Amino acid sequence: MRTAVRDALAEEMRRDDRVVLFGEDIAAAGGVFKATPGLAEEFGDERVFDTPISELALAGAAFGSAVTGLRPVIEIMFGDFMALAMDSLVNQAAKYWYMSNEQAPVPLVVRCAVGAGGRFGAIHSQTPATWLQSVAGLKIVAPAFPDDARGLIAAAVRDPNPVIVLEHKRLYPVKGEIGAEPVEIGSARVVRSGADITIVSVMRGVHDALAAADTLAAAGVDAEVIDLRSLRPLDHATVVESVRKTSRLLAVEEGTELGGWASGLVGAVAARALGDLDDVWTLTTPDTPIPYSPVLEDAFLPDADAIARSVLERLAVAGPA
Amino acid sequence: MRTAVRDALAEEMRRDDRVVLFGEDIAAAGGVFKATPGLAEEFGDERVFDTPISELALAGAAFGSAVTGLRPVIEIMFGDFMALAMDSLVNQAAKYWYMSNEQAPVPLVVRCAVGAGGRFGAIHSQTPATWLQSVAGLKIVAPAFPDDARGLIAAAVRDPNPVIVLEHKRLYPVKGEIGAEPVEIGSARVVRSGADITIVSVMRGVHDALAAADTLAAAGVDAEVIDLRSLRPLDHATVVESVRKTSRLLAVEEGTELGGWASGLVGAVAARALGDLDDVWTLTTPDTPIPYSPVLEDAFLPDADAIARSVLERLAVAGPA
Amino acid sequence: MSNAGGGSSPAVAAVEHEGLLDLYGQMVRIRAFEDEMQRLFLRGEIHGTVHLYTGQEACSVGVCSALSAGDRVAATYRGHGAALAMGTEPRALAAELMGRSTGVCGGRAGSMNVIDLDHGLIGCFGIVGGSIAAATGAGLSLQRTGGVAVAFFGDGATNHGYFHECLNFARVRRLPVVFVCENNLYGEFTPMASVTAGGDIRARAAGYDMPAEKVDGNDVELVRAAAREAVDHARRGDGPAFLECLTYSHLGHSKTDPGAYRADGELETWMARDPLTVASERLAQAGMPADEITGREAAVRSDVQAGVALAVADPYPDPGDPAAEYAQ
Amino acid sequence: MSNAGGGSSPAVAAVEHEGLLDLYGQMVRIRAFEDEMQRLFLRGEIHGTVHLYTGQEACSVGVCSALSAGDRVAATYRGHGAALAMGTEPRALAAELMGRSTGVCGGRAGSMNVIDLDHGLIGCFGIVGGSIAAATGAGLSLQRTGGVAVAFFGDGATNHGYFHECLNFARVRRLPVVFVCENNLYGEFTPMASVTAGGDIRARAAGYDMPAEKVDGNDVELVRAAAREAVDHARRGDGPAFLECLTYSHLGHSKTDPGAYRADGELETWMARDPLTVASERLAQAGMPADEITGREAAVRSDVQAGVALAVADPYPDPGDPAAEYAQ
Ligand SMILES: Cc1ncc(C[n+]2csc(CCOP(=O)(O)OP(=O)(O)O)c2C)c(N)n1
Ligand SMILES: Cc1ncc(C[n+]2csc(CCOP(=O)(O)OP(=O)(O)O)c2C)c(N)n1
Ligand SMILES: [Mg+2]
Ligand SMILES: [Mg+2]
Repeated sequence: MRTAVRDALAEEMRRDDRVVLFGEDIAAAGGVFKATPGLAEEFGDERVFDTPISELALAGAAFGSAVTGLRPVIEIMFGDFMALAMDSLVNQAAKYWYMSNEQAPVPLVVRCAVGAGGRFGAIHSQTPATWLQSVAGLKIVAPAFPDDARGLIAAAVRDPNPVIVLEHKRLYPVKGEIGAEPVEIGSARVVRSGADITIVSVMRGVHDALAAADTLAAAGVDAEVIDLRSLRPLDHATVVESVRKTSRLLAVEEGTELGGWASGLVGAVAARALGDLDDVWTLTTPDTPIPYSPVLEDAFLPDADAIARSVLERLAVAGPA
Repeated sequence: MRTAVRDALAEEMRRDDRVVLFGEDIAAAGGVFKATPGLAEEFGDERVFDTPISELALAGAAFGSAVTGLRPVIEIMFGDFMALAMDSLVNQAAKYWYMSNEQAPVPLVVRCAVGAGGRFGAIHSQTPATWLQSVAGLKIVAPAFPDDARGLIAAAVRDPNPVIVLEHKRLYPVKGEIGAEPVEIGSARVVRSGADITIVSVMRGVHDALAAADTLAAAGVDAEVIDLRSLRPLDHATVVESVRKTSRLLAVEEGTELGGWASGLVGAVAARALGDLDDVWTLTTPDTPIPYSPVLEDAFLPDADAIARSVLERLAVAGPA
Repeated sequence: MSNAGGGSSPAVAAVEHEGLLDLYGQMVRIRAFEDEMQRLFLRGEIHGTVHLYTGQEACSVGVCSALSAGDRVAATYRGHGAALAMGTEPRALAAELMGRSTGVCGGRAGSMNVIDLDHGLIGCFGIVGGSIAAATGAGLSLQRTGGVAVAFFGDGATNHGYFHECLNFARVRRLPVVFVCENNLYGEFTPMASVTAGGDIRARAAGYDMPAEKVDGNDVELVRAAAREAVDHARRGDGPAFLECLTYSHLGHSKTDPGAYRADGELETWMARDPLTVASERLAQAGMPADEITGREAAVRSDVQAGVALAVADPYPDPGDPAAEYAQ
Repeated sequence: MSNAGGGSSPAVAAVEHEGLLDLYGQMVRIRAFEDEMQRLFLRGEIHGTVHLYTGQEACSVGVCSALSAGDRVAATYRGHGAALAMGTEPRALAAELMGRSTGVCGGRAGSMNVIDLDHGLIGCFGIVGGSIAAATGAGLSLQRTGGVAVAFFGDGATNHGYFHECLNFARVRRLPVVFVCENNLYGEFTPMASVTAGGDIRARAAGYDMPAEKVDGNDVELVRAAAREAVDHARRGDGPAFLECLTYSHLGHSKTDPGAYRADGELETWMARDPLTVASERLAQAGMPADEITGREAAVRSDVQAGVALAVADPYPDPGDPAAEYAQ
């Protein structure tokens, strides 16, 4: 996945010299997650540079440069720090295209490393998707596989308006084939088809759902797994189409039920296809900050086991598939 | 409502001298929405003071003082500026009680004026509830009536952990009786009972829903209206109980469908009571920033008419009540 | 920089006061516009709130007169002055404030958020400090084109994180940005001195290792001269520069301002130093015939009034289907 | 402030170097602890990442030795030194880093977020600048009790909005806060000089109109002396004070740091100025018998090792039902 990220950025920078990269420790050091090594060497300090620890300025400079001709890609090192960058993203970048009556687009990309499971504790493990999912004018992509990472980053850089790219820490080591084509932002993908239940997730959750689907298959339950890939816009249609077939929906989120995207997705699907649904629910984290201790963190996160167990329990209660 | 806010603050300050108030233009000027006049005079500069325009410092100072013995109440003038205060709220205040293994609570309150309809444009009209609703460790209250404003603010100030108080701009002029008792945070209230459909909202939306219920009554539809009063924690039980009776749920939000609390509520209710539901949906805003022009803003916001129309249309499609 | 006014002969004055009549005309344009807006606000044609620029005209007129085509400006919610100084049409600006479809942003933005890229105005920013960030970012783009970005902001903004982070960022990246603080002594209703440690904004900026000047912000010629130096510095590739303009808002913070916080006599002192009066008296002293000065004033005023009158008659936008029309 | 070291007689030295052996012992405690943590990290007992304090011991030991009961400290993700200097038990700290139930936060927090209010540690803050905000807020509380709040932070934090807003806030409210910048020349892997306009952190702080000193952060006596002045200033009600301690992190930024960014010879230069060596040599010069010094070192080291050994054997917490157990 690391390679996919770097390759996507390098390729877009070669295609378009308006693309510039800046962030904390991304140039000389190649990023703390090693997602940008070699780019400073290839493109020089004018196009790839390290900044002070100044998230307000980072986001603001991205906005200001995007509306005046550049196509900045910034890195907010950990998604948790997005709270510091949020004002410019929400109150400047997301609003500009609309508010200006479409005088100028705002082609900027914010990459950040998100997610728990790395034993980084409560403030280096969050996924800021839910902080931003309600903000009209933003797009949020969340790849689960290297080829989608590459394709979504390419699409993000070419997009006329602001895109947040969430990169899950536990996925950086994932290997896989990498295509060269951009992936349409806002299109979900059915990554496993099945007849009995639809399991929807993003990023690491997709891998867990796929593993759970194997377990479930052994237990005679045929799960369809959907990778949303994008949380804003969100491809409700693909999910609705799936539940019309399976009649059951489970959304798995590495985050709380309350205020999470999973409940919102269930609500949106219920509003569109209530009559087709036999069961819907979410599997989320406890309603606490993310614990540090490995035993606590492991228990906290919904994993493949928890998904399979949840499905089996729910089906037992609701009757056999 | 203004009086309710001020009285609640004054009363809590009299009860407990650890309560202090600070924010931009809240002391000498009594707040730009005139919610805090006279407090500086009564309690003096030590307890009520104006700050520089420094939202990071405001939120940070609230946190630091709350974990060392004070009970700060800060004002973030417009909810839109919450994006600037968010880091300390999310990454310090919300995490501390849990992360410290409950060494010390974080009794702080953040008040802010929210909501559209005042012709303040896209960045002075937002409701930051959805930015924060997923943050474990925070509470968010959103009164619709003066007595709830008073009771919820009293409860917020006495609460051991951080509470965000949303005050809707269009409700400041609302008059009504004011009780003296705190209102339990996290308890919804059935403000109109009815048999055919449950309409859920907060703040201004509750007033719109009540007006729509009158229209609907004339059309033969008996609507139950629930005021959530609190968006975190959220009283799913009261809503579930209601829909078990009415079998229909409409959540009305001054915000987008995607990432909004309304869809999340529908999802959570569907997960708990799918079998009891004949129809569920949300009425939200278009997926754009909030427009300034009065004609655009009026068309943008879901109002009483839109609610009544939406219910009648939906019932017609879904069959008569 | 010194005040070049005084009793010089008309010929000399014409050189010394190069273009002063035009600067005066531009200030009158802003003043006349704000007079109209105040009227329209009271008539209920402008909604929400409005932050008038009356009294501060010399700042944006002086600074913008030092700019070239291709330069960019970011201003605040108190941005009508900057917009007009950059060339936004009074009709389009007034229409925006009234939420009309002919508004420079189609009525979507409103007074606090005016954007007019065709005239080099990146925008007016409703978040204190937002203009500083926008101009800093624009500096990154303009570094490639030889352009200069200007940020206007108030004294209150200098206590904000955006100020600190962006001045530092601009300096370490040597960006062509001119930071212009219009110090009008108050942030909303709070006196600058009570919330600004040290009390010296210029010195703060100098701390970021950039040239920093303080000028009489009611003297358009002094502002222009200082702005030229700052702009030249930035355009040369020497990095950002800073300018503090000391000025005063005649009408207080916004349309809901009681003004009660002002010291007795303060307003009167500043009214006597009205930037329009400073300029017109200087023109007169330099030998400009009175009717030329008043003639310019009258022409500009009637031009503004005509534009505003058209705007008042302009239609509101059709809400249509907002989501469908808005292709993201 | 000047270095009082040199060839004075033991009796004089005892006064001049009041308590230096204890300060040395405290520094050794931190050093020994970090040595253990490095070992445990490599053994996989500490998870995620860890930011060691090795090389900077004189800063927190010197500053904390100037504090009184009731004072409060906020530190960073590189906070083991501050925690130990405030009195956190090595066992409880090590257990926290290993995620054990006996950890000072029950294993919930981890290295970057240690909190130990019983010992006056408001917390270690994983967000750069967070410690500055926390201490500023604590200043509001302590203004009532006569206490002083200390914020430790790095050079990198001085470019952050928190730095600017909080120093200004603390000054205009005259809060009893001492801001201590441990300038170790790098923020992660980025050299301070390349991202800090002006390059003079002390001068930046002085710009907020507060006393600001710069000291050799590897000389614990100099740090203590400067901290005492700053703390006195704050406690007297004269408002915040600032202290820049020049120091160096022997082990780089964190456990994943390649250290490749350092100039040749830089590490060696600083190793020669190891704060423990500076202190032990001064003790020796002042006539302290060598076995007293090494005896103290050995005692402290074995004490730390014993505590850590207990922690290694401590149990992990029982996840139980997290939501149910966590009463908000
Ligand atoms: C981040 C932020 N905080 C608060 C406000 C509310 N507000 C609008 S203008 C203003 C005062 C600004 O003062 P100053 O910077 O001196 O500019 P002036 O209004 O005097 O031109 C405040 C506090 C805001 N718009 N943005
Ligand atoms: C707001 C924020 N941005 C970025 C980071 C990532 N980060 C952690 S430590 C660090 C460098 C801090 O440098 P400095 O302040 O000099 O402290 P040092 O690590 O040298 O002790 C960075 C960038 C963070 N934790 N918080
Ligand atoms: Mg001002
Ligand atoms: Mg450092």
